[in-house]
Amino acid sequence: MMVQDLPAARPPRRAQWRKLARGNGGVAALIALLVFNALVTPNFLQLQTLFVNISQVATIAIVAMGMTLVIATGGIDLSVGAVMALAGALAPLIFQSALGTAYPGLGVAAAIVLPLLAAVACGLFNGVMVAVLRVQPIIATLILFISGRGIAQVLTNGNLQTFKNPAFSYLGTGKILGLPFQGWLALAIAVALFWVVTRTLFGRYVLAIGGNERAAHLAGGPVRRVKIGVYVICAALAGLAGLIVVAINSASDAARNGNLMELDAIAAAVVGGALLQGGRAPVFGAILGALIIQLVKYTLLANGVEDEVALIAKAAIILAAVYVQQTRKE
Amino acid sequence: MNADALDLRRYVAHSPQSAAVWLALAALVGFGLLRYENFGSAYNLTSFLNYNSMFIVISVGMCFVILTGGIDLSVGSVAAFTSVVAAYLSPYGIQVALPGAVLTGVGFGALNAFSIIVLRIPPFIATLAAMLAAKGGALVISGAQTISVDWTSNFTRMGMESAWNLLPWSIVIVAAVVLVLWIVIERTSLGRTVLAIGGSEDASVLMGLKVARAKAFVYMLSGGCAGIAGVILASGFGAGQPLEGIGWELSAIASVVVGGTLLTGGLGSVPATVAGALLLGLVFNILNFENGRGTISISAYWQMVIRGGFLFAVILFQARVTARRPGAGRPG
Amino acid sequence: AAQSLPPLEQKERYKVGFAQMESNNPWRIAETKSFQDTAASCGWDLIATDAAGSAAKQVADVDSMIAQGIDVLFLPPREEKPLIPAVKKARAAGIPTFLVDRSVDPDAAKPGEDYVAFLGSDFIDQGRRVAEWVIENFDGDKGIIVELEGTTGSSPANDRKQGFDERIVQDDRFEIVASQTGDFARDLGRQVMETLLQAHPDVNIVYAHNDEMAIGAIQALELAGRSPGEDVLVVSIDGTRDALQAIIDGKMGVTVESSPFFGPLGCEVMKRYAAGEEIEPWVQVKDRIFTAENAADHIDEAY
Amino acid sequence: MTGVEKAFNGATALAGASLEILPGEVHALIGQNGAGKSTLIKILTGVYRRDAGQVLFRGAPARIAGPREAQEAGIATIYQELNLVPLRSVTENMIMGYEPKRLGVFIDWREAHRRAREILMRFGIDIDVRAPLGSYSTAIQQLVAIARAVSLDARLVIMDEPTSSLDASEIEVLFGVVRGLRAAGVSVLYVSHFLDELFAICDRVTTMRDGRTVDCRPIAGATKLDLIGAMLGRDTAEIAADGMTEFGGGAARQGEILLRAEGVATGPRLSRLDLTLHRGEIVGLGGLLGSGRTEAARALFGEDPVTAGAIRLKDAPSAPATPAQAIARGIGFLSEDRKAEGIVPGMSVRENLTLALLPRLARNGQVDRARERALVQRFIDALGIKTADMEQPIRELSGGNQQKVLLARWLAIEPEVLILDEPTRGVDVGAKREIQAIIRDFVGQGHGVVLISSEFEELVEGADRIVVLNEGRTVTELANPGITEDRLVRALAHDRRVTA
Ligand SMILES: Nc1ncnc2c1ncn2[C@@H]1O[C@H](COP(=O)(O)OP(=O)(O)OP(=O)(O)O)[C@@H](O)[C@H]1O
Ligand SMILES: Nc1ncnc2c1ncn2[C@@H]1O[C@H](COP(=O)(O)OP(=O)(O)OP(=O)(O)O)[C@@H](O)[C@H]1O
Ligand SMILES: [Mg+2]
Ligand SMILES: [Mg+2]
Repeated sequence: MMVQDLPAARPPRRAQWRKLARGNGGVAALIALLVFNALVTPNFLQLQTLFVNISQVATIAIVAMGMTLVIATGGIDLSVGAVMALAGALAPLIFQSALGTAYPGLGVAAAIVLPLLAAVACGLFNGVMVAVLRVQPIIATLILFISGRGIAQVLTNGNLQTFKNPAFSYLGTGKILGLPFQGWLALAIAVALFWVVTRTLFGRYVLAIGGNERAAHLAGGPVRRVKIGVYVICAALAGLAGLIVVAINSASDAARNGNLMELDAIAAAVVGGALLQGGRAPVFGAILGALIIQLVKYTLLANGVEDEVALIAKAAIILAAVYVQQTRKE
Repeated sequence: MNADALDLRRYVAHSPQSAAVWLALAALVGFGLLRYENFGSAYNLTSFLNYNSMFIVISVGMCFVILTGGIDLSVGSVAAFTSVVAAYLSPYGIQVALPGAVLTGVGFGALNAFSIIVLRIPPFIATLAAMLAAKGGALVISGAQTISVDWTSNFTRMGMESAWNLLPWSIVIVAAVVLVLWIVIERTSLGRTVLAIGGSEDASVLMGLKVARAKAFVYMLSGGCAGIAGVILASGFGAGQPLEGIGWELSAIASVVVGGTLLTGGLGSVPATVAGALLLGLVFNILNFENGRGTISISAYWQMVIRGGFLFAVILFQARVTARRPGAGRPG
Repeated sequence: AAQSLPPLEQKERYKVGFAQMESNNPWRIAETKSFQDTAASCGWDLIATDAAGSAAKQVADVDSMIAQGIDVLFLPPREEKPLIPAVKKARAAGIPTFLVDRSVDPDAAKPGEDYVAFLGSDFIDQGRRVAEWVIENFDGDKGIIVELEGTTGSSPANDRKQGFDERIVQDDRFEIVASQTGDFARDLGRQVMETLLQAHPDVNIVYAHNDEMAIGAIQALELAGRSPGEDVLVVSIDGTRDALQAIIDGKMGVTVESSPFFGPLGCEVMKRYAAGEEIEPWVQVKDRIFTAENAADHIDEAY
Repeated sequence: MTGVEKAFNGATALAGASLEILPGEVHALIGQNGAGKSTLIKILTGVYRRDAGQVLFRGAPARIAGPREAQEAGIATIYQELNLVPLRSVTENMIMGYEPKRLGVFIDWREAHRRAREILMRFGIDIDVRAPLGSYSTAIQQLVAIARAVSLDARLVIMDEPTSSLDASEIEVLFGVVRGLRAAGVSVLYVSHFLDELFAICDRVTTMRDGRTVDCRPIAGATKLDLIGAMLGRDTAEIAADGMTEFGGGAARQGEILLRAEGVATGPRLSRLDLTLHRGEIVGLGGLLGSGRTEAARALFGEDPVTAGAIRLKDAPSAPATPAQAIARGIGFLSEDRKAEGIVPGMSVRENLTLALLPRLARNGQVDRARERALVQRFIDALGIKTADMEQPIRELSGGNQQKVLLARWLAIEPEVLILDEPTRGVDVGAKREIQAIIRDFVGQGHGVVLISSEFEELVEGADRIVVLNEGRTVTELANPGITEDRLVRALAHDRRVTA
């Protein structure tokens, strides 16, 4: 026989350590940012700072996690911002409708469920374009990127919809243990997605498809369904993020809700360790990436750095974070 | 599609995706001519070409990047940045401003190339960062103002006057650039290396091709093309505009893909990219004319929906045409 | 120099172009709607385009209107300089142009020569009036100001900043501790305010370049446990319904009107021009000022 | 080259390898899968940087920083993993980097096509050189790679398993070319697992084991057993006692019909497949390159839609329409293209091994990890897969071990029918024997195997019957005992055209 001195199979803990190590670059960047802020930024070490940052980062984090799944299959989703706008536009339409005002409880429930269903429909569209019609993801999702926001504006006639609805606003302003509700929501989603990616059939197929789609298909993997699935999940999460934005503001602005979110989400996913060619789905990495992007934004704003200079600094930090990521991997 | 490009039958057989865009373009032009008076007027033609020359040149630069399997998200911001540079240089005339702005664009391209080739950062992220940096930089160097050009030098001729009273200078220059680039891709080693990299970068390295050089070239080219667009922007609109260029990268990518180029690289066409850019530009023009007919007024929101729908239709059409190719569905 | 302008014949119906610059905020949407609503009563066949925030596209839109042979052009120029070619091309095509709500660089194109007139308010003055109101009505010893700017580089942002800043420095009770862009948007206004409030907890005046950001700032203040209107004075510009409501609720101090309803004014000025009247180069709009005294009276006409 | 060392992420691939090639000799390099042959070559051509050691080329220390420099120095290489660009035309793949020019800048396509055609003619291939390379079979692609390397005017031509996807006649052509090179004073470094080939063309042979050079001798006077002994590090007598191949001997015990294809067509490349597979039997698919064997396999597996004819599985009326269905009905398919259709490179050995079995490992959508690990360990032990542990990414395994993992992937689903397309391609003698033993063992349990192999010996010895394909049609069927290589060759070649 060839080789007999096989080492006893090591527990798979090693794989988890390896995954953690990959995230190291991001962790280092985050710690550097925290230390810098603690030293420089006034009043940084306060609970309220934590509160503000968590409430602002939650939407990016939620969308970035969905994006991470899409990227893990080798795809990309540019339509997340538009989906946010669409879902966000629907919610007030629903709870402010005649039925919604007549039955407020039902109205709020419907105003959460129906927009999410609309988002799911968008994801279905993206997924079918990519998986069934084999359109390249950037282009497939560009369609909704362009027209999704338009649909939202058509629905609202372009008007800003403002409202007062404490029950609905809980999504964006509620607190649990003194921290924002949406932060807990993001955490719960992360835990759920982490479980999906590491423990389930679906997660395994996601990674296999990103790693080698042909091989996954020939091994009997449901390639189409899984691909559609990730776009649906991503869109649903984007829809949820859209609802949160609307809830915080007590206003839905279809023109601005989720504007440029796709770039932030992709940047967060990649800074968090996602590989654009697929095959890797670091869910907590996405949260880490979102935190880094959020903290950069916060740092620059709080220290009075001008917007235009802030853009340049943000560029440099994204590059640095991804570069560190890159070297750790090799 | 090399020397045989002119053999139409072969062309259609070998690149059905590209054929689709020409068909769609012809159909849309025909539709416009039949439905709207003045659509075919010289005024509309020249102003349409003048405006879209920017998108054409950017799309062709993008096409090269995409052929290597990369992407360049920075083109819009770089165009805005270089328009400011061109505006500052405009008193010295176009002979200084054009090279100056193009070199600036090439500089951004070199920066992208450095991050991608040396730092090994994925193109999507590297150029995303460059996009932010160029945008911020444009605002910084302009003091967040539009910068007036010098109307007394010959600078504005490029964007506002016609060559031989026929076609705007902008489109003439862009056409020349496109032609040269077409020859580069079809007839030079550099061009073929670009295609090979997109086909398989590993294989290209092992074949001993100058991969790094070709990759650096495409990003610098794309930056340079954005620089040309920046000059057209400054000279055609009389100002350096730090806020312009938002979303141009996506239009350019869409043009390239509608032109049948694979986003994964290795397969694509320069002229079809031009057709793609014209096609997407034409949608705006048609929508404006449709609004002018007065029968229905298409609101800005409906226009977005229609544009997305149109892109959807073109993609579906393309997918159908491509599906008929023998052996489709099998990778390779 | 009116004789050098293209004349406009008097007729039943006019083919009118309105080249809107963008539709991403309530103000612009109200403006477009105002033109559309005026069209029927004024005998316009209106061609409305939308440049989606791009000055270059706005020029191209004007071009396509010229190609379609419009009689009159109403143009809110996105930028001062880049729209000059559009103005000149319309002039060359014999189309009288009225600039709406923003103007172009007076060094390059002049009212009465290149275009008929500018209809609009004075953004610098709007900022100045807010500053004056603050100086008059602020009763503390030290005014710590956070300024929420509009879209970086846009002319209303630049002008409203200039007008306010120049006036407020003349009173040394006041200090602007932070000035950051909120992009004219409610959500960003809120986020920026949340952050700035952490860095500058002693702030007691917020000046926002438009009402949307002001509302966002009010939300941020409330989320942080402050009470806007009592310990923090919020002031801004526009006069939207939400802002008037906030004034009524005591959360906001003042908003200087910047009316988007240019349709009727446009109709009137155009009719006068067609009748051969000489039009003043700047048809200035009287911006009202809304405070606790009059907000309730005007809230129904706000958008 | 002396004392070359190389480690990947701490895992040693080379630990003191040396190699000496004389001018004008054909030098063989052999060793088991993972011995370090390809790594050594990649160090020689500058793809990898060596950790230690020295490389002299033509007497001087070689300064080879990369493949480009290697080519310029006169080293042309055909790498093991086909490294061509499938989307580009055959011509481009041949001349890339050495394009004929007009005016020094512009590629002269007419001349380029002519040149490409001419070079390929020397290999007896007459194809449309303007068509994308990817539209041709692996064999044609392999020949193009060889043609490219040979046409580069090199002093040393390196061939890493050039014959792994060639059939007998192409191999003869290749040998002719190699002899021509030798006659012209060009050295050839030849890597192959087919020991017979070495005796046909090589002058000397270097053997590697576990990253070390263990033996170097002239081929004249050596026996096959000597070489195998050196490769495996075992006593020759011991090996002789074990026998050379695991195939053959297992007398066909024909049982009920498992799979039957009647007049199956999927397109121009497969127009009529007739085949019957019984329990306990190995049916070989014979054919020359492009005869449609792979297409036949894909049709049976439900990957290509059947346009005519019928496929029956144990008398179930309908054929599987997708691979997933095929798997559910107990069919496995090992693709010939390990890289593109087999491994998921970034995933671990464990994840690769259980990919086809996943649905059965899952309960309520959740993977049962304990069961998974136990199963994987069982296969690693049973098949002797050489891997650091089951969490190692599969891309870090040598080709032969990757192949074993893929075989295990299919065995794990406990299929009744296995379709194996070139299962021992690129696999060393030791591993090949093991794989053949596994296959034999599998049919011994009453299952059936459809075996595609370009290696006649394997087909003749392994198959109970051979269905011969020609241009997409079943032309004849041979039955064992009684098949000889000679008979097979005659059956294959009776109507042979290479032109597309
Ligand atoms: N890129 C790599 N990363 C990590 N390990 C590698 C890499 N390439 C090769 N190895 C390891 O180095 C060793 C030598 O591999 P190599 O490919 O040189 O073997 P080989 O002798 O060519 O085998 P085969 O006959 O299967 O082609 C193997 O153990 C392999 O797992
Ligand atoms: N005469 C030919 N010459 C060259 N290539 C051919 C020829 N006929 C078919 N091909 C190519 O061969 C492929 C089909 O061959 P297929 O793989 O089915 O045959 P095979 O017998 O399995 O050969 P292989 O030995 O490569 O596995 C197609 O890609 C086709 O383009
Ligand atoms: Mg090898
Ligand atoms: Mg085959």
